[in-house]
Amino acid sequence: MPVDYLPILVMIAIVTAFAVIALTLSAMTGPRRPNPTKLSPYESGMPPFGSARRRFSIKYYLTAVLFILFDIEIIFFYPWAVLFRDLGWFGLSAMGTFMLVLLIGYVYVWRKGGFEWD
Amino acid sequence: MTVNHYIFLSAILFSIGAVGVLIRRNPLIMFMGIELMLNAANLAFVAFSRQLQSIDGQVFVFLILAVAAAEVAVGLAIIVALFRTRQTVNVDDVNALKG
Amino acid sequence: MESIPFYFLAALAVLAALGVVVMRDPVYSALALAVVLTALAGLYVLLSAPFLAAAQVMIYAGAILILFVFVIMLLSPGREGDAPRGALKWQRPLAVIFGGALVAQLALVLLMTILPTGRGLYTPEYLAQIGSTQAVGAALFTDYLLPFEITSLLLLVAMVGVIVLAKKKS
Amino acid sequence: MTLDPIVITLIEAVVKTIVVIVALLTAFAYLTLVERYVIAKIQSRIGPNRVGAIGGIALLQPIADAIKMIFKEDFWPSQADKIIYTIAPGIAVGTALLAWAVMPLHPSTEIFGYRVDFFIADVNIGVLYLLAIGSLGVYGIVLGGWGSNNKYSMLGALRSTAQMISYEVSLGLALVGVLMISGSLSLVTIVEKQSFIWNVVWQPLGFIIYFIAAVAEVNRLPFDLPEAETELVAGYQTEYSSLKFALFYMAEYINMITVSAIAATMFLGGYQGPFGILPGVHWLVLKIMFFIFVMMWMRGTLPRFRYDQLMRFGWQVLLPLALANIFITALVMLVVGA
Repeated sequence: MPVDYLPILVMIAIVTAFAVIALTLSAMTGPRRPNPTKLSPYESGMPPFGSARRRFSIKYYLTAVLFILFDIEIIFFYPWAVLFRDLGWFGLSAMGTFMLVLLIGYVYVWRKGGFEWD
Repeated sequence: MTVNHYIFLSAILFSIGAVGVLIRRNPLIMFMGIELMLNAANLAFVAFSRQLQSIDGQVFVFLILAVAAAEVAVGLAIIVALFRTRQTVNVDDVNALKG
Repeated sequence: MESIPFYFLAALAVLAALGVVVMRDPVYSALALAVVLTALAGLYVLLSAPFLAAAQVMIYAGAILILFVFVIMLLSPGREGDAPRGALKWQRPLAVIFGGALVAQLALVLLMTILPTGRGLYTPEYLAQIGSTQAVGAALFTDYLLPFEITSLLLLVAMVGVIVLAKKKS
Repeated sequence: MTLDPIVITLIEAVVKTIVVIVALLTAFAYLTLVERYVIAKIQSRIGPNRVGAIGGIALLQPIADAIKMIFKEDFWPSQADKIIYTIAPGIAVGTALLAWAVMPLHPSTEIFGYRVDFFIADVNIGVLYLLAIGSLGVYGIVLGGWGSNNKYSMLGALRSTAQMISYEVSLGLALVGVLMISGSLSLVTIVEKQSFIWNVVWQPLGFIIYFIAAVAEVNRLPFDLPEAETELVAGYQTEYSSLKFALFYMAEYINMITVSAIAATMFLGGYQGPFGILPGVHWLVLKIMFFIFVMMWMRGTLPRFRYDQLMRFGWQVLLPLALANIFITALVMLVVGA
């Protein structure tokens, strides 16, 4: 029932208010003495060079993609798990087939070095 | 709230997504516009699922989520590959296939 | 009691959707899209589909959009260039007119048709009783078994495709 | 005069939320102190013993820390994206707190003829709700790193995100075994079903996988690569100061409490005592404290993983193990059930 979720909405409102108050309080209290050195990006005392928004390794992207594909797998597992007692052997074989196909992909990614960080 | 409210909201979101695809030149944002359209369709599915008192609409949305994930994974891979060879992400500069 | 959350979430979704389209910086667009997706999840809860709401937040906002953010950071495209050139000059105003026409047309169709009311098994009360996860699962493993199995093939193809595209030595 | 049931629900929700948030913030404040003592003991030091010390224990230290944090200078680095830089800590702490909306804390009881439930909401997608909120937690970190526009922050945020999403897969799969046994996603139902035997008895492997993934998920040693101070200074928090820094810190500790509470709820019977003895919130707190102590102990004794080892461990060891656990559970359930 949607009413069951009303308390969560209330909690979202209160938590948002808490975050906003904390961030405003933080901006209002305390001294404010900026100077160029303080405001420059911290680079262990060296003068900062270049932008931090440089392109980075494609490995991070690859990890995120693999995460999405396996996340889908998790979301398929959940309804299966709660129904498992009713589905029985049929459920196991249905999910087994699903997993077997994905396992081919998993092995492929492994063999192609998709999990390696060198 | 009748189903019409939800469908109308879905129509508005769909149109915003479509306009986004047409007016932006950054393929990432165009892609986000497509996602917006996809989600608008999902909302319509769920609304009709309640209206028709049938679970099929919800199952459809569930499967669409999986399809969307696969689509985004490959689509973004193409954008990344494109950027690596062309050093640009402005779609107007990507016209190698133009006749 | 459904109307207050509905109008709130609907307004949030539309405003954030406009944000996706008009923001200059792709990171802000992605954030706005996250808000749209979360608002839609809230609407799914209102429509007695909490399982989809959770799946939506988990997969869309928590995974797909993170990938978008990663790609934005990977490419650092920054703000996008000038308005379209040449033949595409009229595209923007035309697109906005087209969008307005699309909404008007859909609204007209909605006003002219009377949508059927179902007499199916899955009323909101029944869904709340058995749980929407169980309901979706039951349908998925009976009527929709074939699409379910085919989804694994789709994911396999996506995995292979991504590795092939990303691993290419330039 | 009778109140509308919706209004009663609203008032109840407001009261419970405020109680839970205050409890979590207090727990966070004192955990920082406890952690300093535990680490000090492991390293044969004394630990904080100045502020409001009673018997060598500085009871007022967390309050002093809080006052210090509030009155520190709060600045925006010149290169930072001001808006994203500011909202990132808010998102981090918000998502950390929201997980507690579905946590069952105590059995429902009658007080003055009025039924009181000791959870904010009992929804029939509870476990998925936790995962969904957990997956949003990544935003705080990734936006913090991006918004700071600092090389250390950026790299720390990326590493952190990649690590968290890698272990989220095993984390989600480790819980599937419990769901198969309970047949429900509602946390209240899952806890109630453990009144005699805890799930850990049937799911020892799932429990271990969950705990390892959870430690990685909250970026604690030996998985604290994102802020490996020798390489990345303070990771995504490098540019943060004042209360914004405190909010990130708060989010980290609350996440620690949350994953411990989930472990206790899913595997160790939540508020249930052993063999149904005196169920109540004290059992839940004890179990949470146990897990947190183990995490502190690990921080004091274990060396840090290398990043490639960490990622490989998540994908090539933990993930296959989690999948194997599901299929073993399925087979055992079918064979025993038949």
